[in-house]
Amino acid sequence: MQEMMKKRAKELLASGEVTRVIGWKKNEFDYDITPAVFTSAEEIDRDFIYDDFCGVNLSKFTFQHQKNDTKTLVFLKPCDSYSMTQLITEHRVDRNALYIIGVPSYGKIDVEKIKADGVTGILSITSEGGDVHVHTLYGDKTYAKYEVTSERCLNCKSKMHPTYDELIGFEGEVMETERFDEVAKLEAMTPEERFEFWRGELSRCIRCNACRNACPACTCETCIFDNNDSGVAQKAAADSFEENMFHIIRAFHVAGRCTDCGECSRVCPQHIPLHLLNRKFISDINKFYGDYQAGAEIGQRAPLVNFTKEDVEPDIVAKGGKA
Amino acid sequence: MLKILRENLDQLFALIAEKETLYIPTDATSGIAQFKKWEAGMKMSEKLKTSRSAKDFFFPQTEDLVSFKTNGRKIDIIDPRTETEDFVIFGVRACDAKSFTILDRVFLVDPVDTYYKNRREHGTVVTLACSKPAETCFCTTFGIDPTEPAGDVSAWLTEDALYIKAVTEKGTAFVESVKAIAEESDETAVEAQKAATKQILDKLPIKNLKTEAFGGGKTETYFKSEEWAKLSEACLGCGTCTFVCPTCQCYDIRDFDTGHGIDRFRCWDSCMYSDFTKMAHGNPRLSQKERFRQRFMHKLVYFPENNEGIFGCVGCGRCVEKCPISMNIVKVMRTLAKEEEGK
Amino acid sequence: MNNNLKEEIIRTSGVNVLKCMRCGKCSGTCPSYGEMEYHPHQFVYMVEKGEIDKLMDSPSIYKCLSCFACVERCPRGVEPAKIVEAVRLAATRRQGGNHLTAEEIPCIVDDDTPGQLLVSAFRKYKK
Amino acid sequence: MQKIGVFVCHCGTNIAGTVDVKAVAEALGKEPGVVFSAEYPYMCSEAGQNLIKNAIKDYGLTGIVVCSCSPRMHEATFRKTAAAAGLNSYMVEIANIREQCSWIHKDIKVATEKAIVLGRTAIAKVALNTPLTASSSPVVKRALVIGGGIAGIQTALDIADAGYEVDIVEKEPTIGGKMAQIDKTFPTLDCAACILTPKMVDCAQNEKIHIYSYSEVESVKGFVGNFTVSIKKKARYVDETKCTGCGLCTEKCPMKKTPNLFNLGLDNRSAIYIPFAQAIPKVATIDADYCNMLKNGKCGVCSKVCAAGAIDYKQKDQIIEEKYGAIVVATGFNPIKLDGYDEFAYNESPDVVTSLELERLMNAAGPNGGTLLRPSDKTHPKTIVFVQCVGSRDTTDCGKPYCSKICCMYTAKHAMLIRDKYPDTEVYVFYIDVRTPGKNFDEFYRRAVEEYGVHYIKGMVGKVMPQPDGKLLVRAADLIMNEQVMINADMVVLAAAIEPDKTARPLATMLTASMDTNDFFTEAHPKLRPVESPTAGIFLSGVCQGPKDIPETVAQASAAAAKVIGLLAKDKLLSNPCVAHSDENLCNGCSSCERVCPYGAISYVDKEFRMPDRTTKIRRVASVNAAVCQGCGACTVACPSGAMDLSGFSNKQIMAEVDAICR
Amino acid sequence: MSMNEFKPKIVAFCCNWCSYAGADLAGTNRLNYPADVKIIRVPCSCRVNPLFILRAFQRGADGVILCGCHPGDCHYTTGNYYARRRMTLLFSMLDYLGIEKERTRVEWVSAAEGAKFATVMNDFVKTVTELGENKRLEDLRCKK
Repeated sequence: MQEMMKKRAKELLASGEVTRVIGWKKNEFDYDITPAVFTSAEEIDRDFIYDDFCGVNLSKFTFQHQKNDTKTLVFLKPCDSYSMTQLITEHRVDRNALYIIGVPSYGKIDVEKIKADGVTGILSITSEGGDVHVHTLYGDKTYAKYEVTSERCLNCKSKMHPTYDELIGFEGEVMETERFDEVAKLEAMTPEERFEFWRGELSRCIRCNACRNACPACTCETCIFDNNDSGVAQKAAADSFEENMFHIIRAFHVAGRCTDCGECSRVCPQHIPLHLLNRKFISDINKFYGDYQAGAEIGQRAPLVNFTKEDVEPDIVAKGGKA
Repeated sequence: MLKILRENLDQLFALIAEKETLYIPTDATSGIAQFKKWEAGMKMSEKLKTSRSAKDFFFPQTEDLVSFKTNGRKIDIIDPRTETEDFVIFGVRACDAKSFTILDRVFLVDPVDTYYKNRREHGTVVTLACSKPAETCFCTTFGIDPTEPAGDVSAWLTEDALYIKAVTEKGTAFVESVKAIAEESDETAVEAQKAATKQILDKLPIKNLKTEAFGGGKTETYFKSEEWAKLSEACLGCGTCTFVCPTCQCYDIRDFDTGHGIDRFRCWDSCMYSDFTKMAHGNPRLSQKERFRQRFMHKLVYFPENNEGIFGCVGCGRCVEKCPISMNIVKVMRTLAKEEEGK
Repeated sequence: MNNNLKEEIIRTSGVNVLKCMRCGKCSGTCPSYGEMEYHPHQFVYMVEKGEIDKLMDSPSIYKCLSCFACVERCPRGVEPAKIVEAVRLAATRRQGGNHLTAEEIPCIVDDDTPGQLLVSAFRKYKK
Repeated sequence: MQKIGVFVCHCGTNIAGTVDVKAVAEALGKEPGVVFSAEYPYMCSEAGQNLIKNAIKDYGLTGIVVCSCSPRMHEATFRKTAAAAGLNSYMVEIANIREQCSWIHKDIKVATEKAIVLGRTAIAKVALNTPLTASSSPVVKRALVIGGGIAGIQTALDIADAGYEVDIVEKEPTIGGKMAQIDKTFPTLDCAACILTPKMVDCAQNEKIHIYSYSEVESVKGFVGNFTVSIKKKARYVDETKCTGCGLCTEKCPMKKTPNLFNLGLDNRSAIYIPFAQAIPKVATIDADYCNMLKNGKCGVCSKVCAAGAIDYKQKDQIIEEKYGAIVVATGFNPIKLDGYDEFAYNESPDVVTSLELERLMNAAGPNGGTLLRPSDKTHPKTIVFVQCVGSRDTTDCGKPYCSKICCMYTAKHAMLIRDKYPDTEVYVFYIDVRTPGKNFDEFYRRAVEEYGVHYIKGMVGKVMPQPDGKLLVRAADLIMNEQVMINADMVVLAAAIEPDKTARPLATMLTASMDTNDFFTEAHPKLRPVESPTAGIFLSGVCQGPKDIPETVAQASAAAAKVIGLLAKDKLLSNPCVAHSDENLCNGCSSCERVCPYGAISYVDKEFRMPDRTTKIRRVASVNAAVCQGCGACTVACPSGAMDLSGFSNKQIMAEVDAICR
Repeated sequence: MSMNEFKPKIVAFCCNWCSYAGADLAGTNRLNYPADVKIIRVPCSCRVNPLFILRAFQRGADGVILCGCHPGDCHYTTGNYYARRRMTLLFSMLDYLGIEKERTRVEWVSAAEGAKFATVMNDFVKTVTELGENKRLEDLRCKK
């Protein structure tokens, strides 16, 4: 796969069809991957990588590095492709300036899961078939891949690429998932339990803004939380209220636009399950207004800028979600 | 050196907590360690380090500086400062312990930051030697010996016992206070652990990172480097690296309107944020590249220039682990040093 | 009025009988109309009223050819033939025992035949 | 810092009876920013207003708060007071301490406390008010009516009658629309042409009315009071100014096999044609698809016979740009295509016709000169079956979910006319419901049944089967007899559902007027503003807004005209200054605001921005047309970046109010 | 503070065209409801940003109610439909975070429904009073 991608990237660069390539770059450790812009075959040969650790969603990176006077090749996993489609819908990227190659993703490894298992001193990780071998200073360990696959990949919503110019590998399908199970579990708790749960999680927030800055839906020119003129700007959560406020509004602003790519949870240094907030909105939208997948198609009308006359009333919440 | 059996750790904690507030690293729900106020039954984390550094104890993320209260058209000024209670932080690693001395150089020099000083004076730091360093560790690069941590009291945890040794005066008092449940011991077990750890340190992947290329006087060398653009390319501009960093010390002062008046507080700032050093006229750092450069130039050049060659990094590896796009000081140092070498 | 049975018919057929506006196009189009005691539009109405037993006992439901003309022409998408099928199914269940096992079907069916047509036909002719 | 004045009204005892007004004035006087505070028995009285005016002048007030009755009562009064004293009228806030305080609370202490809170909330808001000026825009005293059917004609006549210029744009060569094709009208049975053609002539003769026939709207720019519309005059290859409408060309034209669209293709006409005798404008048009001269360059007969020299084969489409103050949409309807209904054999047998086709078959100017003959063999039909609700109230893909409203009545009319003229003809009407609300409507229907012996059968036709002998076997249900009936008919008439004209959808996009899922234009309010589109300056007339019959259409047409006249009568439009505005530096151009705007007030422009790193970047940003925005604020919440805000109800103002209440 | 003395702070956002007029009508008809309710006039229910609701809780409100025209009767035709979706999702999220769902409410009150306005407010104040002080979404700094 990686070799085919490199080959195509070099071909397209050589033909002049594109002048830049956006992909993943390898680093110090097997598991740390950086998104990068490549402009030459040498760079691609040296640094380009596509493996089970390339979890970074390139759509946000592409958004930040877009250039409209030249064409850029960007490799997108299914998740990234949904995010990109949403960005195109919102006129945040110029589709014409992109040459999109869809690449499959067979589930990305979450190194935090390995570390959470007490493994440290990792010198290398190799993924072979269904096994993941971890070589460390303190001994070796092998995991079945599913054990260390990231939560978002285990609950993959789709292996399709809503937007692409060409595909490498076969096009996948929309998947049946159990991604709302965690949400349902929380919904089944008492309000007191939920309050305790979220307080426990959100109180760890250090307001580093990684969730926001990594999110492909958060592309505001200036975020209201950074805008001193908005009246709600915060730089640090000086009170537990502000922790709640930031996360509620962050999720609300991407409600109906969030494609559930899971970057927010991936980047959180404090391991706050932020995707459970976004998924709550997705689950509610599906339940109240019919199934909707953001980024499934260019030009979709997001549920929060839409309505039907028969929409459920807000008191559905007081009635416990039952109309 | 005192020895306290592992099974007596709870007893030790209880003993400390009787007199002072005690903080220990403990595991949070989703698999990260954090310092928490000790309560009966709380277990110490087995993890190498907490995901946030220990700087919070002396330099918390937010801190009220002064309040203004309005009463009709009258404004009262309220100073919220009170004498801090004594507290103990237990289980600080060598890197974080070193970071306090770096922060001291910022906050305790004239003009002294009384808020910081107040906390620093009342805190007792009990460090804990490392025995299982992670692949992201590179404290040795900055001359730190993780087997011989500083602080007020140094401690070593072996299979069966905790060994403690006072380092400072404050530490002596602390050791004295826990003598009841300890026994005198020689250093054999500790030495054995140190030797074993040192062997591992030799195998760490980043052990060969060198600081020679950096230090005061190198501003001209690196400021205009071509490499910054590429290094900062993927930077999201989030504050993760700065907020998990034990030595980052920038803060912003803000006002909060409570409805009854104003709370003036300070909170950590991050040089990665687009509004960092934004002033009335605008922002002298125009792009992420410049902000990114600031962070590393500060740690590697400006700080040592003003502080007798001491670097603003302790090699704890948190930024290496936490950066969402895997960019960190290690890569910056390697890239710049290589470029310099190549010239 | 048999509400349980009504629920069952509505559930198995998946038909919303309340969509019917009583135009009678189903009956106007039904080729078996003359042989029926109750007619397609009445099927729908009887389900709405919960008069399932009456319907189930009537030979009319076996007169339906499952030609789906009523489904095709209904302006409201009510699908009366599916109701008939559901009532037949309920009748079969009530009698107990299936008259054809699933394994027997593949060898006697050619690939192009719609499955539901066969199943309906079997139910009809086993009478 | 604002200098705020507070004025507490006693309203006699209405307020002072339960609120300690002195205490309120005193407490509010201590609020930050307040430099003057007073109470007075009747603030709205002349003396009270003078008190305010003097305080504004004496204390140099920059904002005032009046604690009094509901702003719905006297906000306008106090705004004028402020303006009279030289203070911007939007620097006034009202604290409603009567309806929402003194009148609902009995305890003086409680009511006084609440009044103070309401007062300080208003102070907090007014401190953030900014002077606003209603922008005014001139009104072009000319209206455009799109569609020249009875709706458009009536609207145009009424507007012209009030003395304003009106242009009618009609896509066909003549105005008249569907009504011109109809034979008789219910429930009076007078001939449609007899009542329509005089109105058409009025249009043609009215100096204020200009008809662009054979023309279409190409683009619309601008906003209420000031639209710029491009109209495409399609080439008709005849100079309208020269043609006398003598009709000699149509007689001499050799291409006689051109389908006569006016008769719905039931007969033929020549390639150069005048749609019907009373056409307005009465000028010929060449059908380019059939004219041999235009297709092959051979012929030229019409040019030779035309004494006026009006024929111009080289004519091109012409674009005319015109300015209007108001636009009326009267695009009308068409019967739906019946391709999806195989069961009625419409495409199989010529003797299965739609009701509109029947109108032509029965019309004296129709293909058979008014004698009802079967299209297939030109014999008198002896049995005719009418089928109601063909495609109406049909939730499948080929139909329409709504009731077409007019079919019940015109079918009764057809049945009655046939029975009257040909008493030996049996007429069956298959219906689901007969809907006859309307003056003299039910009586009309009963006459068809009782006097004319039309057979009304409750039930629907399931299938129409053409027989080898030319008959049509109709199978239907008779739900009341509970039997299936078979009728051997000579003709079947289908009451096809009506749908908005296909040109309506693109037009709606040009006008940024909203439409429902069925492509009917949406009215600004279903009850209170039924002839206006939510987009200011766009009005609705006739079936484009929903199915309706002629009297209703005419009524709505006149109503729309009244609204237009009301608008054109103004010299300039003062717009509400409390409208949305977008901060371009914050705008992402994501279109969220545009999607929730009910008025189409938001558009996007690409703008060049100087970035912090001194590069420039072109970004798509929203821009609000203040003349069109009505100030609802939907966009302000849809906007994730907070770029959109609403003057008069800004985010900061509302948050300040929240803060003041919760303090 | 004992429960009997607890006076909740209630912020009511009312749309100018229906609900604010409904509140006026309640006043005109002298229909009593607790003084704890303070009304903020907004042009339309769709003007109410979730931020305002959170802000109210931050500043010490114990309940927030949003009143607008009945669906289908919006002065701006569609505003309350958007408000309905926004509030449904926001309330659901607050509930998900364990914040008492009884503290937030949306009611459709027409200009003619003065009696309904008073009934709704009486009921809402009662519900919030029973819940007691807002603790889960408070900002301690604002309570000093």
